[in-house]
Amino acid sequence: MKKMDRNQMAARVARDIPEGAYVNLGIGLPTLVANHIPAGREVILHSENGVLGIGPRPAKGAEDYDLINAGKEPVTLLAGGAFFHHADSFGMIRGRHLDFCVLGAFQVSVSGDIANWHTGAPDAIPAVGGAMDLAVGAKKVLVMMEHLTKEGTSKIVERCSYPLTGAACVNRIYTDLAVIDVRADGLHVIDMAEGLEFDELQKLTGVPLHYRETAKA
Amino acid sequence: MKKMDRNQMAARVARDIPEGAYVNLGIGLPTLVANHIPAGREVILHSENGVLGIGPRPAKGAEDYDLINAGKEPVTLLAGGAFFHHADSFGMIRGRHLDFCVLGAFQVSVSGDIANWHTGAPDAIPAVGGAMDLAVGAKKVLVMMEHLTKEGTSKIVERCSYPLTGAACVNRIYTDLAVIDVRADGLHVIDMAEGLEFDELQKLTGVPLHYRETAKA
Amino acid sequence: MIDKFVATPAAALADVPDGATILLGGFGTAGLPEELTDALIARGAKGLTIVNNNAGNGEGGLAALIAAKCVKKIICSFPRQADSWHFDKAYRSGELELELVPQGTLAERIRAAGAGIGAFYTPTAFGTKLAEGKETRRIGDRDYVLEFPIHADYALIKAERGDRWGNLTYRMTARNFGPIMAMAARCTIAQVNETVELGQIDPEAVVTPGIFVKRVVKVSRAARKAA
Amino acid sequence: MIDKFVATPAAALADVPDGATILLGGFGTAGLPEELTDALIARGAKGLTIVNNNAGNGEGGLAALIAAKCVKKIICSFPRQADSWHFDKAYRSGELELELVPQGTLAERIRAAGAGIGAFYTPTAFGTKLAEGKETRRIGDRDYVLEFPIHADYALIKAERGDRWGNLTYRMTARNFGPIMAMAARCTIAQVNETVELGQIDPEAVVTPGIFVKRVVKVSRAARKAA
Repeated sequence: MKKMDRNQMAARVARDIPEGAYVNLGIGLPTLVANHIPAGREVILHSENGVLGIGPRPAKGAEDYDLINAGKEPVTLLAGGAFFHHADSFGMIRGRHLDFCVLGAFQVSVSGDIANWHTGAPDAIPAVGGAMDLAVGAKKVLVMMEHLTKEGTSKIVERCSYPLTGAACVNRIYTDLAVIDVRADGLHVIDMAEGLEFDELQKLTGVPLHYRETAKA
Repeated sequence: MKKMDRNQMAARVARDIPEGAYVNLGIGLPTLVANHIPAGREVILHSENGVLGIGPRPAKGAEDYDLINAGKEPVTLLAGGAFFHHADSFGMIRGRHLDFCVLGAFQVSVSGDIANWHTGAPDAIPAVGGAMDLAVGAKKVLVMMEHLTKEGTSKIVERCSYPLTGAACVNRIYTDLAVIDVRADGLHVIDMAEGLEFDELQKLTGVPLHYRETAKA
Repeated sequence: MIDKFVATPAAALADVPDGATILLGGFGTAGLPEELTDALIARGAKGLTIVNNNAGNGEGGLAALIAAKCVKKIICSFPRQADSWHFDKAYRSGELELELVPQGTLAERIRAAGAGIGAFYTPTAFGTKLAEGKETRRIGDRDYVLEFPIHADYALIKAERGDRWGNLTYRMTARNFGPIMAMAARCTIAQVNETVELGQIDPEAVVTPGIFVKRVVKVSRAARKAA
Repeated sequence: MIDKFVATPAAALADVPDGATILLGGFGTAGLPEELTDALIARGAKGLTIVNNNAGNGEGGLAALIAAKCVKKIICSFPRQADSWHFDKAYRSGELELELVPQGTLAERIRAAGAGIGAFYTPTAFGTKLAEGKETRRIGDRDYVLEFPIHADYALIKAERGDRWGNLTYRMTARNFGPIMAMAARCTIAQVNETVELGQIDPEAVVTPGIFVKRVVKVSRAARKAA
């Protein structure tokens, strides 16, 4: 079995984002998705700090720190892009105007709860940013994360042990092992890493998974 | 005694509006105030349909019906003016950013209640527009109205008999007979029409007035 | 390629069903999407709920929609005008329901729908007939009325310039309700005086970003003047 | 003649008292009014409550204000960053109070203050630690949390261009919190890169109308680069 690397995961997410979609990519791993949107497919990227129509990274030396994404990295603007203020930006998010957001996560539960902002450690300094708004606001919430923690336990869980970012909001999970839909009747495996058998995936995952060969996307 | 005419009333209101004030002038009589702001005194006029910096009426033939005031009359825009949408415009009003609004009224009560949107007649078609927002929102609410109804009864009353536009919000009343402040302890006459004696004014007015010669503005 | 341009007002409105709730831009005639309104009449959808600041002027636009008996209910702030005879007649005959809303509350309820706000407290109308039966609450030293969003199926608005992504600018006070109505409907259709290439609208001056707009129809000022 | 121009950041901030609540623009360093922040440190006001998206980066700006022990409380969405050491230290020592607010709720609470809204229901944070102890309400098929406005004594923001009436435009994503903070404070002070004559800002492209702005200070980009 061959785990997907970060770029393979990003490419797998990108495959599911259709032309014309408005998409917010979270900080970190989700940002990679932008690099894998097929050429010629118009997808409009939103960043919560007040911009639609984000283009590729600027060339070295051409960075302008007045034009950044939510991760505070310099970006560029495509023709057709627009700037707006924070209340309008979060109006877009909370008002369900974004087709997709892609979030990283510590844990996702079988009912679609997501935990990605706080480990709950007593001395940790919490920081939430726009994650809670994105979790409740985007029409489809996609999570991108490694399947297992460094200790080898499943990040897909019966109930999140970390503080929640949002309840019952995740629609699909992309890991380095599988693509899994969160539905009312449980988790459905849509796709698996090359060479991975369902039984093995089930063994690695903390909670029951559904799988039909024909469901493979 | 000489009643003030409409232009004298407007000039009297204009006298009280200082340089730099942001002002909304209601439909009808209050609109006249704009013509009496002394030349060289910069006062910035707001209209609730999304404009700050209204200038004089356009010349005949130069009207553009995309540039109108709340009364749907064509206006012009001064250098320094700005357009914005309705939610922002009423944010300015409700958020207490306007220094003054000048409203017409059917009745004002001793406690500063104002009635100006509905006669309460059963077959009347009600229309409120922005009056209720202005009544609660402007820092100072000025009312401009004739002192007496056509039947000769006082429009300054103990309690409004018409449906209210706003409760306890009027700061000052300008009539064709007097200028009257609404204060916590009652109504205070600030100014009277030329030749009018306080006793006569009190007789014409439905409610007790306070008056000190030295208070004359 | 994303292309929100639609050839005609009729094509843009082809899926409007009976009973739809429609936000109709404009303050009086400024910003009223007249050609879209005409197309709505031609489409013949009935039982509509219309949200507009007014309730029609003269014979065109919203007044014509009322005269054509397409409207079941109007939500507005200022129906009564010198030339609102079609509304007056339908209202007095009882065939048209009216929900009267203070103008700022109307704007804020539309904005709330667009911004995902569930309800809000406004000081406007507290202690008046228009707050009767509504929840109130004292916050700090002021009294407030609880108001709920106005969600809609369609928004029909008039803008000045539009590109194929649906970015819009407006013209002077014709902007009025356009930007907030665009946010609050499932399907926003804008008629524009001019279509431009992507990038021809300054990204600092976009008033309605394309995310809020589904369809853009060019109805040039010249064509309108000729009509 | 109305003239909101003030010669220096120090003059613009001369009346800021101890204990003031200050909205500080910016998202990270984009839009952070660095020279106004420096002047605030120089002014020496203590016990401030600062509202910003973050809690300072590196050694300048808000981080320096914290290091100078001017700040009693921070209301923000994202304090923890790789270079937020001054905040981290003050927070861990217990000398700095933190109110953590989801970013969209932070923006909406500021906007509510500016727009005269008494409170609003947002779906954000429902069912999470950040909604603990807050009023909730089910509206339609969604659950909401009741949130209150953040009013402030001052807003310090950075804009691109300003005129003597206080009209402002911004530069790209440095716009972020500027326009809503300008609405929510009793006294809004903007530092601008460029001052222009009245009328040089297109009235269609004004982002913050002057009604929201009390003072405008020019701090040109060149001067800042040289510093």
